[in-house]
Amino acid sequence: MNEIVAAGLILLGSLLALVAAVGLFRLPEVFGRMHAATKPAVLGLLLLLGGVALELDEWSATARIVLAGGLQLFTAPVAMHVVGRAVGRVVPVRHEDTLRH
Amino acid sequence: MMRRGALVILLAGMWVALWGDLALGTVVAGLLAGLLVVATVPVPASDRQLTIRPVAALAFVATFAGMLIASTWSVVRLVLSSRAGDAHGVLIAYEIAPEAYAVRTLIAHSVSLTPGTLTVDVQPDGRTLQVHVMDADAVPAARRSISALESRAARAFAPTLPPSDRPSDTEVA
Amino acid sequence: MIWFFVTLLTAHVIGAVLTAVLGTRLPRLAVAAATIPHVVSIALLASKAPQVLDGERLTASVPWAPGLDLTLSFQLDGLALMMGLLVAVAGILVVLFAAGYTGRSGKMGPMLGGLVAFAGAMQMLVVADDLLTLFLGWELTSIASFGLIGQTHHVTAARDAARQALLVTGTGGLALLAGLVLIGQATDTWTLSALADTGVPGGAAVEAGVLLVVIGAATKSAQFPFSTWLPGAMAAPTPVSAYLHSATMVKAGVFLLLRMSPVLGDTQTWTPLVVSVGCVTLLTAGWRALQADDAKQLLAWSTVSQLGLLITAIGVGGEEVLLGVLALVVAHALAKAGLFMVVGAADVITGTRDVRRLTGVWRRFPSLGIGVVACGASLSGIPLLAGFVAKEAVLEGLLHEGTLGTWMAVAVAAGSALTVAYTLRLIRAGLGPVDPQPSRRAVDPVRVRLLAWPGAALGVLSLAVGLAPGVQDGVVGTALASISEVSETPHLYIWHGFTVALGLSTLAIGGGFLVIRLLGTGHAPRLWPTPPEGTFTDGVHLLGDLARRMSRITQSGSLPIYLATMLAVLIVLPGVPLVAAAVIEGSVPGSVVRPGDVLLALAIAAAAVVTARTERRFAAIMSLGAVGFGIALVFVRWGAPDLALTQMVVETLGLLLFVLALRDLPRRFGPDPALLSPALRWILAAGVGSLVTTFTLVASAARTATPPSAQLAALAEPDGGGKNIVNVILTDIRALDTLGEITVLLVAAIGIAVMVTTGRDTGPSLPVEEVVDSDAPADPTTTGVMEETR
Amino acid sequence: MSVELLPPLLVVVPLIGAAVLLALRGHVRLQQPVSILVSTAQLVLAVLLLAEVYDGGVVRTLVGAWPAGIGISLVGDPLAAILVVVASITLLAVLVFALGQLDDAEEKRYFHPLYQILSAGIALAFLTGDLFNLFVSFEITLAASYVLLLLATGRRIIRPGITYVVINLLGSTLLLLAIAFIYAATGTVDMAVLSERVGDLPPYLSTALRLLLVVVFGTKAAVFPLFNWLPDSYPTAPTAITAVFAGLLTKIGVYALIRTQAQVFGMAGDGADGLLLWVAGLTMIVGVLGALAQDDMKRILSFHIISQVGFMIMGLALFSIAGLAGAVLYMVHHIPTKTALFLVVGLVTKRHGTTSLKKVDGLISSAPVVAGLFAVFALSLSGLPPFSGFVAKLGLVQAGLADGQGWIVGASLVASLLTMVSMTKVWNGMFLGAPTPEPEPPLPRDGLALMTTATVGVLAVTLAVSVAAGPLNDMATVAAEHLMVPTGQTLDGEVAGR
Amino acid sequence: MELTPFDVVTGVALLIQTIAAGLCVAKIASSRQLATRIVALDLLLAIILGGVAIISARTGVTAYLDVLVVGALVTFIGSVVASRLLDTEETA
Amino acid sequence: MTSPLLRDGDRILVPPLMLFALYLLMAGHNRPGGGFVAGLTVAAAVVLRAQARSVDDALKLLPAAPVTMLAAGLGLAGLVALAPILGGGGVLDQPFVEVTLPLFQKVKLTAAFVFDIGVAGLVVGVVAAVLDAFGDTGTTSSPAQARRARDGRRPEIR
Amino acid sequence: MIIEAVLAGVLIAVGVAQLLQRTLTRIVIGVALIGQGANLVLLVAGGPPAAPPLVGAEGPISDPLPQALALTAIVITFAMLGFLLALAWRAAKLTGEDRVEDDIEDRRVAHAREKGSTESRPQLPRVGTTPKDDR
Ligand code: NA
Ligand code: NA
Repeated sequence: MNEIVAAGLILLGSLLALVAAVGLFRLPEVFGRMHAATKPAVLGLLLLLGGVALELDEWSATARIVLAGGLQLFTAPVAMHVVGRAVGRVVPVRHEDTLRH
Repeated sequence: MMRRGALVILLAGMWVALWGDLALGTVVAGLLAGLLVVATVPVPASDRQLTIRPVAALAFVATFAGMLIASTWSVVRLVLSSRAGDAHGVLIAYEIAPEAYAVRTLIAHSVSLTPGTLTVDVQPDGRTLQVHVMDADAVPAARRSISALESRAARAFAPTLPPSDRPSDTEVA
Repeated sequence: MIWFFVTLLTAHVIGAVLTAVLGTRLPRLAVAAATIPHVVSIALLASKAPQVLDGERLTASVPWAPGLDLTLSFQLDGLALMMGLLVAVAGILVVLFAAGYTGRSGKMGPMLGGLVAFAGAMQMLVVADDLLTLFLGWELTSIASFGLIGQTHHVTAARDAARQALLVTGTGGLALLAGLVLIGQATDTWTLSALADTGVPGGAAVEAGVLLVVIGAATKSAQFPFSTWLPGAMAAPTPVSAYLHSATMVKAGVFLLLRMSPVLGDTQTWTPLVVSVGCVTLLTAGWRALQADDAKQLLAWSTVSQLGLLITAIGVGGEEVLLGVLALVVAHALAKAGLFMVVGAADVITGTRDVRRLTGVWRRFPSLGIGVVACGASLSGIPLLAGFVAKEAVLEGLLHEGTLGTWMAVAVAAGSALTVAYTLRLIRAGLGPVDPQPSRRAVDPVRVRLLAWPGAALGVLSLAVGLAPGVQDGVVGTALASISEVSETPHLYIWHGFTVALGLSTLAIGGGFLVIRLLGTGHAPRLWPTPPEGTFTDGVHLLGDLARRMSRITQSGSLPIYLATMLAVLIVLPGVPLVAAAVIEGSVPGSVVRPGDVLLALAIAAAAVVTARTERRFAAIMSLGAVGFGIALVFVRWGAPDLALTQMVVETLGLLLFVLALRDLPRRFGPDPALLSPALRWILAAGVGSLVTTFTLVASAARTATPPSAQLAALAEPDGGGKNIVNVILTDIRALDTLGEITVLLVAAIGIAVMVTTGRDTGPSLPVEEVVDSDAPADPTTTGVMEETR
Repeated sequence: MSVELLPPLLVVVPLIGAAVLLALRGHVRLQQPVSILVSTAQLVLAVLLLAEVYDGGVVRTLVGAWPAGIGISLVGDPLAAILVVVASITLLAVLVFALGQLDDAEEKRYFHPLYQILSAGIALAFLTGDLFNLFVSFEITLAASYVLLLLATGRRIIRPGITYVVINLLGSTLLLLAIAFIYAATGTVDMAVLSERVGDLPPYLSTALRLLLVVVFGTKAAVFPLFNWLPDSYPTAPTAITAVFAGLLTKIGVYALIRTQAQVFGMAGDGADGLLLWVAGLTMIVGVLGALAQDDMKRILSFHIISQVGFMIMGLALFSIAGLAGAVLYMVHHIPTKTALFLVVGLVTKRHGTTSLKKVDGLISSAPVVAGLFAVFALSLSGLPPFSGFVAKLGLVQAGLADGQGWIVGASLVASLLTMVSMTKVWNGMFLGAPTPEPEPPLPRDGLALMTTATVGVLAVTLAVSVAAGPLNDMATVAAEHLMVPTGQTLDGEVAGR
Repeated sequence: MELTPFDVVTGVALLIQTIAAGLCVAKIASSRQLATRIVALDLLLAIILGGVAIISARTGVTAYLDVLVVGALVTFIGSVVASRLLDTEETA
Repeated sequence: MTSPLLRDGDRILVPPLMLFALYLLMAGHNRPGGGFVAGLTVAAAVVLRAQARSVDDALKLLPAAPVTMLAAGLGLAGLVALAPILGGGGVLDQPFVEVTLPLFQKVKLTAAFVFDIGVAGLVVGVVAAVLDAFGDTGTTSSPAQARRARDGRRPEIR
Repeated sequence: MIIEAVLAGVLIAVGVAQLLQRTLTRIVIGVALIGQGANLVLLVAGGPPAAPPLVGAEGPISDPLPQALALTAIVITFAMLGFLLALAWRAAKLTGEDRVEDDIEDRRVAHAREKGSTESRPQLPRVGTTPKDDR
């Protein structure tokens, strides 16, 4: 049972990674691609790690997997932000009209 | 002081997780390691202090998890749909409410992992997020969603009292 | 006995240093210091003369590098005694002459010092009893002569001449070395005296050795076809010419052949080779002497010709001939040294050496006249002089040596006719009426005396020896005994009676007068095309051109070409044979091919290809990062977590480095002005790539021994104290590697820091040395200029 | 002290010295004595090692006391010991020279640590008995030399530096590949074990491995046709650095060639000797012809290095005891002599700021001591008696003729002749003639005395090599005898896995 | 060697990951925008980490999890460093 | 000015990175890790701080100037190599002792660990030296270059 | 194993192709790729893949020695690459581009002609100096 769930999670995580990669091509803007590279990618990796943790079924392994997942959860948005910030600074984006408080 | 203590404990927890061994020796070693790191690694000061309210925190985590799944689903749909090629978003500015200032980073992160929005930058004032919204027509919805996250985060972690006579809460970030 | 030789040689070393040091500041002392070694030589030789004349051979040796058959062995036998005395006596006279020649011009120190050093080298050569000791002395004379010929180093011609001389004699020296080693190895005997007793076996090695030894001798004695360096060397100051180019250095070749004649005389190559070299030289150089107007050139060619005569005779060999040869060596040394000095004196006094313009010189300065007439007569073989006695003995001997000897006697007579002719040219103008316009040079009479009397003395000596040839009998006879079987007590005669030899001599003298009659005052016509002046310089320059042409190919200065060469060698050398063998008999390790691995490899390969194909700099860099992280995954797949860890961190920091270093460069690669076409590059790339793959597979399949991994696993914990075997290897088993590795890191870090922070952008601000010629255009764009001039 | 400590100490002591010197980087005055002390210590250790093995012994250190074949072994055999001694002497002399030559530049403070690291790398290269460790030692020497080469960075030095780095980097990577192939085939990187296992390999594979190493080490040694990087990079370094490069770095390549070809792979009758003989001949001739084409003293001398490497390869290619001994003796002669010639270059540079034959004349009048030094070293390098070069050349000539390889002897003699010709080019072009006035304003002369002293010191060494040719040749012969035996057989059968 | 269903499924997952990685490489190669390339690289590194995790699960070797933690840390730094380049980029 | 969010990331991540480095260093002898990777992890923290704030801030994470770290790292490794000689051993013997401490049971104290500390220190020094040299912002000069501009002399490497 | 061997070959081939160009960045990438390929070969040299070489691992372990060697090699290659990059940086600072030009002295010598006396005199437009007479 454990193994089936684990396999499913891993497969699902991989598929999400694939979608993220496809998103790089399908989405026309760098910001859109950043959406793809964060949300499905992070969730995909988390699912995948969950599956792996289930399969390994070991405290020390789970602890390290949690650590890795947490790091990914924390760092992925920061990384995208850093990229996005740099792009935003140098690329003229039409956003004045939507910029409201 | 308390803040440093919390950091030591967090690091000790991480230490134990890394060794994967809950033996006393490991815990003690973890505390020592945490102390060592805290004592030797300069951590720049912050003007934002956090507290933890367990129930509200759980609520925030639940909301966040739900939003992460929803956002993933929306991206998957978008990528696989025929509209993908027309997905031109807009940048909006979002000013963080004063009481949520302390949880700015958490909000910024969460925004990036929730549907249709992505934090691009923080304005130099430190209080205004620049957010990319995927669907140009859904800006008001996005604002509402950010606002919801903001209030949940603030309820979970932000000190509600004015900064001057704030009690020494558990300080993390 | 060793102290005899040590004293003999060190006297020269000390004398040379002392002379050079005293030099100009204390000229008198310098002259004394330069004379003393010769006096010491004479005294030493005289002290041992009785024993040597009694037929004793005094030897001594010091081991140097026995493993290389290198021993310093010396001997004092008749030949050594004779040559040694010749070197020393001529040395004294030359030193005195040189003192007059240089005056107080400041060149005295180096020149006299050089002469003494040279004399030392010559003495070493003369007393050598070991093939390699002989070579040692031989090469030392070459070096010393290089210094002496280049003496007037402000004159380009002198520098070039010195270089030519060294080139030619150096070639000969190396040939000699090879020849001597061949002979030594063939016989396993390295001492001359022992070789003279044992002789040499036949065989190609020894015959080749003979050829090489004769080449050596021919270069030193300026024999055909190596003659031209000697006339070139006349750029040297006259005292040097008088010493080196008459009495000593050029005689070294003759000496070598004399020394080797008992050893090599019976080989097949010896006689034909030596005789033909000598004979051709005798006649051609005689004619060249007749073409010369410069008195020194005339004397130089004369020397070449006379040495040819000697060598011809040595080639024919035989007791009587060799006796004549030895006497002629002495006679020629006296006469030729005298002539050089006289001509040099005339040069100093009148400022010219043109034989046509020396009008009345000999008459104006009778002491010069005595010298030139007496020495010239001796050289020409006019009766009553030393030269006549010697030449008669040679002719007499040759006529007793069968057909070859007879023919060679005729050749010698012909050569002598030429000698008479050019000597007459040298003497004639000077004996004419004194130039009504006195020389503008005012020469110090003391200096004139110093200049003139050594030549005159040599002339008188030539006459004395000629009148009483018996005085040489002892020395020359003993010398003969040391190189030849002696059947009866050798004796030199002033009068052999009316013999064929005398007839030939008479014919020669008459012929000489006839030739000069026909020529008038002019010089002889060119009978065969001779290389113009400076041919040898051209030769050196030709070599330079060859070198430059070769450098242009090998030294393109282009990194891509160097790399391509290296890779091409890699493909050809280990690659081609390996791939061929692998195709024929090699095997490939069997292993499971899993689709995941294939896909992963494809992805990595694709990323690699992107690095090469993209025009965007940072796309290339990021693809490189992708390759690296992909390989980290391969490491995980392969069971190497430590490697994967390291790879990931290193890749990240590598990315950092790339970004830091290249962030200011243009985003796109510009056009690459590659020297190598893309096709060529990819062919090389494919070659190297397939080589690596094949090599990996073939080597893996060939594994015969088990690696020590099992032992490592067993030892890691008990002996290394760790469970992570890789880490135990890194920190313990192969900690030395790790120590080296961190050292490399440290150096690289310092290098990067120095490169980035302390480099000078605007050229050196410190007195750093100039690396290459700063005439070279620093700006690469100016290479276009060079293209145009090509 | 146990003799087994000597080989590792020869490496570790300079490394610690480098660490100390680096820590002292702000105190240049303090660095100098420390650096001298470290180099002297290395020399003393080297001499102690040689004293132990000169008559045929071997000091073999199993580093970390791990069994042979498992850990790294350092092997102080006669060849290694001789070379380490010669290298240490040379390094010490150049260090003294450099003390005089270095100016007060900021870079100066990094010279000493890097120099000691270079020393450690050189010692390790000579001593290691492990192929991968040899790779590491190469990298140490190369890295240190890269940085030393570029310490005095100027506009024009970058390009040659790149050539040097890239070529050597490719060479190193090829060495790494070779080691990987060797490990794949034999499961060992220990030279001793390897020498016993190559025989089990299919012949084509062992030949291919051998040739791969020829290419790798041939590049380091700068043999034909892999030499062209050398004259483009060496002359650009500060003279003291070039002197070490010239004397020692290529010799490491030669050493590695000798070690692997003679001892590890041995005479296999696979034609490698014939190939190497051709390589030797072409290297000698092409190198010296290259020198003839140049008109800068430093470049002429750089091309000579190539030619002289050819002589050493000739000794190796003869694959006889006499030949190998000749090669060893030639190295012993070449290292100090070549270094010394570059020191002379430094002396000229100190006076005139250039080494172009066209710009400097008449040194014999203006600097007779320099002229005398040059004359002796040049004659020695040209193989003229009575200097060390003659003895070294004689050994090779003897060996070649004894083997019946007349043509290579002929080539070597032609090469010496051309060496002499090119030396006379320097002599005529730079030392003779009317003296060139020194530049205005005159270059600072401080340190010149120290530099001259160091050069005279090396002169004494080269003269000693000549005088002691007998014992040295005996030592070289002992070393050669060792080389003719596969490493594994000299180890008392204590090889792992046997 | 017998294949369990888990092996098959995770094998398929690895294949999918590899394809996704290939797409990222393709994007790095084809994109004209530096920012997109950085995004693609970041995603690629996440995918590789996923691959490491899957291999760990398939082999049962927990040692690879350390690689995972280190990877999560350094890949972030890689993206941050790469985005430094954007500071000087002139055009999109 | 750098991003506030990145600065927050730096503040949050650097202490765990350091702890993780410590873990890698100590676990390395028995698990994947070791001094090299530990050093690189510290270096990663240094890089992060340099990116988030400034190189000068980043260098404050280190106990000493980069080049001093280099010297200390090599010196420590070298001394560990030589230390066994004092006990009559050989160079790089890398001995270890197993001691039983309260709380920790058996603990192996290995020379290899000290050696690894040297390695780690040196690796940190390498990355720090490079960062110091190149600086942290686009085309402007590095801290070292800035020092040169300020002091009007060639800067020394820290 | 075959896959990795082929991959190593491909990496090295692509590296070589870039090494032979003049653009320094390409050369650096080439060197890096060749290094990656070499490390891969080193890994393959240890034999087929197996469990990580940790004491107590189940089943056969992979050969730890090549791993240790590869690790050392990775670090060394990284160090050298870093240095090469610093060179590239410097070259770019000096010349504004990252090209490897030909050696100037080689070209000068190659185009010089032997003329006059002992020394070779290039027939180059000589800037700043007039040919000095020989004496
Ligand atoms: Na000159
Ligand atoms: Na140990």
